[in-house]
Amino acid sequence: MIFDKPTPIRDGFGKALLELGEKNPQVVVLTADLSEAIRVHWFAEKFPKRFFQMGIAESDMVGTAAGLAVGGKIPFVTTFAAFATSLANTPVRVSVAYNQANVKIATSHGGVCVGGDGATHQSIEDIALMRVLPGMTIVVPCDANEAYKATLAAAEFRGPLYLRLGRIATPVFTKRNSPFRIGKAQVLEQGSDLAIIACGAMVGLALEASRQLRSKGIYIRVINMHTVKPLDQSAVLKAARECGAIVTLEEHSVIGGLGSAVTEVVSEKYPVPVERVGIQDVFGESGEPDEILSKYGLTTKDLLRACKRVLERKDVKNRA
Amino acid sequence: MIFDKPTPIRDGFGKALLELGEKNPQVVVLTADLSEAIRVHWFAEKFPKRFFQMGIAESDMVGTAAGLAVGGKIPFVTTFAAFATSLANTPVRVSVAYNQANVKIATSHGGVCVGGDGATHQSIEDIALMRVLPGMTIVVPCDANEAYKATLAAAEFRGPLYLRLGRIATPVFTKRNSPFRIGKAQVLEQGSDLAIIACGAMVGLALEASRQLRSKGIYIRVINMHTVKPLDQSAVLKAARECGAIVTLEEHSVIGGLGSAVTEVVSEKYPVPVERVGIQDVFGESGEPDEILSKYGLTTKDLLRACKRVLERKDVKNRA
Amino acid sequence: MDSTVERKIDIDGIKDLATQIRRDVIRMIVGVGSGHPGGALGAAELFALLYGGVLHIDPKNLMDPHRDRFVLSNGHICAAFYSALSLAGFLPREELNTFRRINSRLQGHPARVKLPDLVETSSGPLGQGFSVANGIAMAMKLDGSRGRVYCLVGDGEMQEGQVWEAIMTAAHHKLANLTLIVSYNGLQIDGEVRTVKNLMPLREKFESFGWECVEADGHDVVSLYRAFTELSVMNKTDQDKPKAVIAHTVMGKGVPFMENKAVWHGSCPTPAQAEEALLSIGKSKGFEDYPPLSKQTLSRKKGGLK
Amino acid sequence: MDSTVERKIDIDGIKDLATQIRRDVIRMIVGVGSGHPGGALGAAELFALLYGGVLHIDPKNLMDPHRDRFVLSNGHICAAFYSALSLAGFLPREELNTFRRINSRLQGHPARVKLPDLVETSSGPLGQGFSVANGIAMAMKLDGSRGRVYCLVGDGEMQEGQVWEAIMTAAHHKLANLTLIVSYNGLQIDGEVRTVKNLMPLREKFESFGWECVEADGHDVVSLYRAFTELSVMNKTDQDKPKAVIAHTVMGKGVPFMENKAVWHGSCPTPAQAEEALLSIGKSKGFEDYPPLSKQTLSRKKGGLK
Ligand SMILES: Cc1ncc(C[n+]2csc(CCOP(=O)(O)OP(=O)(O)O)c2C)c(N)n1
Ligand SMILES: Cc1ncc(C[n+]2csc(CCOP(=O)(O)OP(=O)(O)O)c2C)c(N)n1
Ligand SMILES: [Mg+2]
Ligand SMILES: [Mg+2]
Repeated sequence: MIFDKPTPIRDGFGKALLELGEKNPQVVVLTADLSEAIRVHWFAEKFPKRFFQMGIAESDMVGTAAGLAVGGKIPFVTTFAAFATSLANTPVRVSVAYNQANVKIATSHGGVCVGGDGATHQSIEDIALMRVLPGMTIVVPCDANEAYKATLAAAEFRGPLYLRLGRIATPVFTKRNSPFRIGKAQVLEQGSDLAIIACGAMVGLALEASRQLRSKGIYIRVINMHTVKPLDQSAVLKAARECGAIVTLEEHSVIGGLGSAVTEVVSEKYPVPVERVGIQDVFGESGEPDEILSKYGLTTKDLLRACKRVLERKDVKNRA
Repeated sequence: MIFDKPTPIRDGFGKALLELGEKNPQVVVLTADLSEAIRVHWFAEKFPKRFFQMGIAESDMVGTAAGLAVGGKIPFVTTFAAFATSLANTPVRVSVAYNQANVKIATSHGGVCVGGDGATHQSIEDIALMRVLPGMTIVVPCDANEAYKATLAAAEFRGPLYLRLGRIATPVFTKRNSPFRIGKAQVLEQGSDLAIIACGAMVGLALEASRQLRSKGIYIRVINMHTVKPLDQSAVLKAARECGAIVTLEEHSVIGGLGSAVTEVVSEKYPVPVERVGIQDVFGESGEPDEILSKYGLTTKDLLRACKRVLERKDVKNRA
Repeated sequence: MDSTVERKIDIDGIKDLATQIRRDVIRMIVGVGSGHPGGALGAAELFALLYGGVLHIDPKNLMDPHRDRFVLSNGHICAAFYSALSLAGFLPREELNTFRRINSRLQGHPARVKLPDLVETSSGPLGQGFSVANGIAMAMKLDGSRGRVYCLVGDGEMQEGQVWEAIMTAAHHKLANLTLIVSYNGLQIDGEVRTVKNLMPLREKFESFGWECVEADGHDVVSLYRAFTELSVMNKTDQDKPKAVIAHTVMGKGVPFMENKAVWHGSCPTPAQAEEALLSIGKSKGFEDYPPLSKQTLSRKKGGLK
Repeated sequence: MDSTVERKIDIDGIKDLATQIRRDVIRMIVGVGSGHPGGALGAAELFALLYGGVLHIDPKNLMDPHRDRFVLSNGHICAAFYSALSLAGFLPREELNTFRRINSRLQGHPARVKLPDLVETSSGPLGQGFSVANGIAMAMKLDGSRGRVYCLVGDGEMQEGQVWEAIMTAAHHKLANLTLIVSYNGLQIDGEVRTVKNLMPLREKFESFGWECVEADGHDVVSLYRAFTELSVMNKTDQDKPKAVIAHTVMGKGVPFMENKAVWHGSCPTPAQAEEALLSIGKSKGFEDYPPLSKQTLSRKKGGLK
């Protein structure tokens, strides 16, 4: 099951789940009145006995999933990012993370590309909320193919895992045989003037920026950091050492997410200038995805500006 | 109302609330079956009409407080840190932060000094959870005096504010006339070999480390960063420029809290080595506060080790 | 009996208002290409009655401490809310064109920061607004306000635990100045409420939580009004229960092809379907459709549309 | 009727077990200097009956798929839980000395990571365990297990919204293999439940949510057992309601100066008070107090105490 044209990232998840349904009888799926939005209706149809409709009760859903995990199942709980990570924060913390329960939390509506539903439905905090939980693994696939692989890997992986899936159709960058391993960053471009570390659908922007800068003789290292936690520190530090400047890029607040994770590591081990491109600590709003991305500073242009700023600072530092 | 011997930080809050009760008829207080633990029983006794017992229903309590704020009141909602910030995360996000409601969230049991109650009651995530919310101000007083001042300031301040209060008796560092302004860091020691940026009860450790290092001719700048958000960036950057190395210190996870906030700023504006002392991304456990602090790496010794590490890195950098 | 009601409210006027709300809802949603028509159409009479006869709110005196308050907890049906606000003089009619668009005050879910005088609290995540409504009711009691708080929730929304916390709070704190309205259409996104997660018997639940509860036909203005007033013997000392009105509604009401179909919870009709819908709804007598704005105008006005 | 019960369980043995649990609770709490005696004492008969007669769990066959499961949702009363586990052979008796101490498996609230075979889920934040119990019951149904899930909650705990979500879930998913026990002692930290936030009438609430519900005297083993068995006609197709037992308990039961006093929810008795408490409780016939360990031994064993 491999996609080649722009596809909602969540579709890769839904299809993988269907395959898991066949392969692994322990896989069960829960949803909170959002089965189609998160693409578990395919699984529900095929495996009704292993599908649990929990109604609009996300906290209870997460707790129930923890119980199913205690009972030996591999539950995937599904809803929007804000509802899983914020509304159900305590069950995720206590019954999943602290219990080290084998629960997979899969969400759509992370980020601002939600469309007209507006700020409350746009989770710009989910990665931060999950990252601060000890023992939580966080995977943010960059396209439907990677979502497909990540879902299969999640089912194999033992322990709590958060899977953030985009809603809108997204170009496909990765191939059937692109490597995917939880915790191992994927270097998509090998430049060493500057590194862009991105996750999720934003990886596309990084590739585009890289293309544009190459024509000016600037070579970007593009890193697809699909696993935000545990962070592939060696890839980050290699980038810091070899490139001397980093831009992070995510459809998430610049607080607490991938950007923070990168600044934590480099500040500790190898300080270099880092620009964080993301939502600048404000709530989102209704609009078309491209309008929102552009209003909130998540376009190639914004990224290029950040690259420019950080390169200038790298120069200052090198001259000093 | 000023304390001079070791006092639970929450007591400063409880006393200030009592004074606010007299001064400001708009101040109301809510609690979720924890009135004494968070020291609002004094207010409750004196101002029963403006005290709302909400039972064990933290989400509803926060939402109700938002409604009271819509109705022109200045509500203080009180419970343990984990219950306000994790259990009630969505009401805080939607009804308080997104609404820009004039609600003050005051908690005890932030950090690990909770005593025997163990991991679920020790919030090592609360600052991270609050920091990622746009428009949330976060104040972490270092002693009962500062808690007292911070509480009075919180009532004057318009907008959502999170006040994190310690549970156990804590030495008093600040004086009646020590300056306190939300958002303005307080420099307690003026050294420039290294800066320790601390918040809450940990400030005491920073002072102790400074004392010990001074005898070795190393002069520490000790910054009491009582306001974690908005961060006093100029104090941080001044420290980065003048000291060249920073240690952050907090009774909180090293992810997402004060430590992350500092690495974000310096990585963006003036990269220097930063060591983050805090809970190393693990859950806490039962025990006496000092046992826990020592097991989880929050002693003067741990702090001194971090200072040593970061000073070595500063040297390497300076030699390079 | 009907005649008593007629003396108090303009039944035909309210029905007519409901018709216009339905028209607006369809036009707003098809105009932007997304939204939640089903629940909004089903709440047309509710909004018409609230903003056309029940709520004491004056667009010219929005700070009156004795005004009534309205909280929309099931925020996704806000198309009907915005329409009612515009028809009642709280919002310019043309502004409905901006619904769910970038830079608009009319967010896809009501946002207090965008409309601080009209939206008591932001909603969207279900189960949030009701607690806020309680808090407002408490503040009003403290201040001796004669106003009343009305809060609307969906039936699916009642599956949220926080709703039950709020139910306990309202009863415990004797919020007799609060009316909770449940739009009971029996449907939610994934299908029938009783299949997704059964709520029945709902009235017994309210009663066992110490509420007064009546049921009404949510599309019959008289039945609804009676339900409201039967209960609004408010602020009497002998009467300190909060009041719940279970309004039996039909998702998609007024548009036959949408009626009772969960898929219309959140789907946008095609332009042809919208036309058919408007035909079924018919025209109102006392109101006009809001004028369309050209994309250019919108873009000039708001600076955001392409 | 009593005789029928007597044929099934050893009533005197269970009462005796309850006595020993009470002794343990007092000694554990005074030993470490903190903890929650009130609720724990009040649940002594419940734990005695569960671990001394009702639960089919065998310390030697902890992975039996048909075993019963127990979930303590009101984790703060875990002193009684740990005591029962040790008395039933699941834990060394001496280990009770480590309660709430650094490096212990006996955390202040039950921690699954510390005792994965005995603690089905970590609890502490109220309202969490019940949902997990539902999930376990669902997994057991999927696997065709003949076991039953018992979940204990406090009355104050029932103010949490998530409890009501879980109540709906258990009814909707027909978890007839689940028994919820409410320790109804009428008290919580800040005082009486009815003053803090009223829950009454609780039985009517359960019934309106589609549960079977019986009440019992939580200190009368026969009454309790009958409540359990009246309901345990489980896994029959004609019977798909989950079962609630409202166990009327007394906070601090067995220690007169603690009885019905909210302050004993979470206060530690002084050594003199503890002695008085142990005198009131009396000695058990079939059990012995767990042996004290010297601080040194504890420290050697666990490597943490100073
Ligand atoms: C906490 C939360 N969970 C899920 C959703 C997604 N959602 C929006 S509306 C809806 C169904 C609501 O059902 P109901 O209240 O009956 O409204 P109706 O469909 O009848 O308009 C859901 C699940 C949400 N907005 N908030
Ligand atoms: C979510 C949450 N809020 C608050 C607390 C603090 N707390 C612990 S026990 C308790 C009272 C519980 O009352 P009840 O369930 O009746 O237990 P009892 O006091 O009878 O043992 C409270 C408020 C908590 N543990 N979890
Ligand atoms: Mg509905
Ligand atoms: Mg109780």
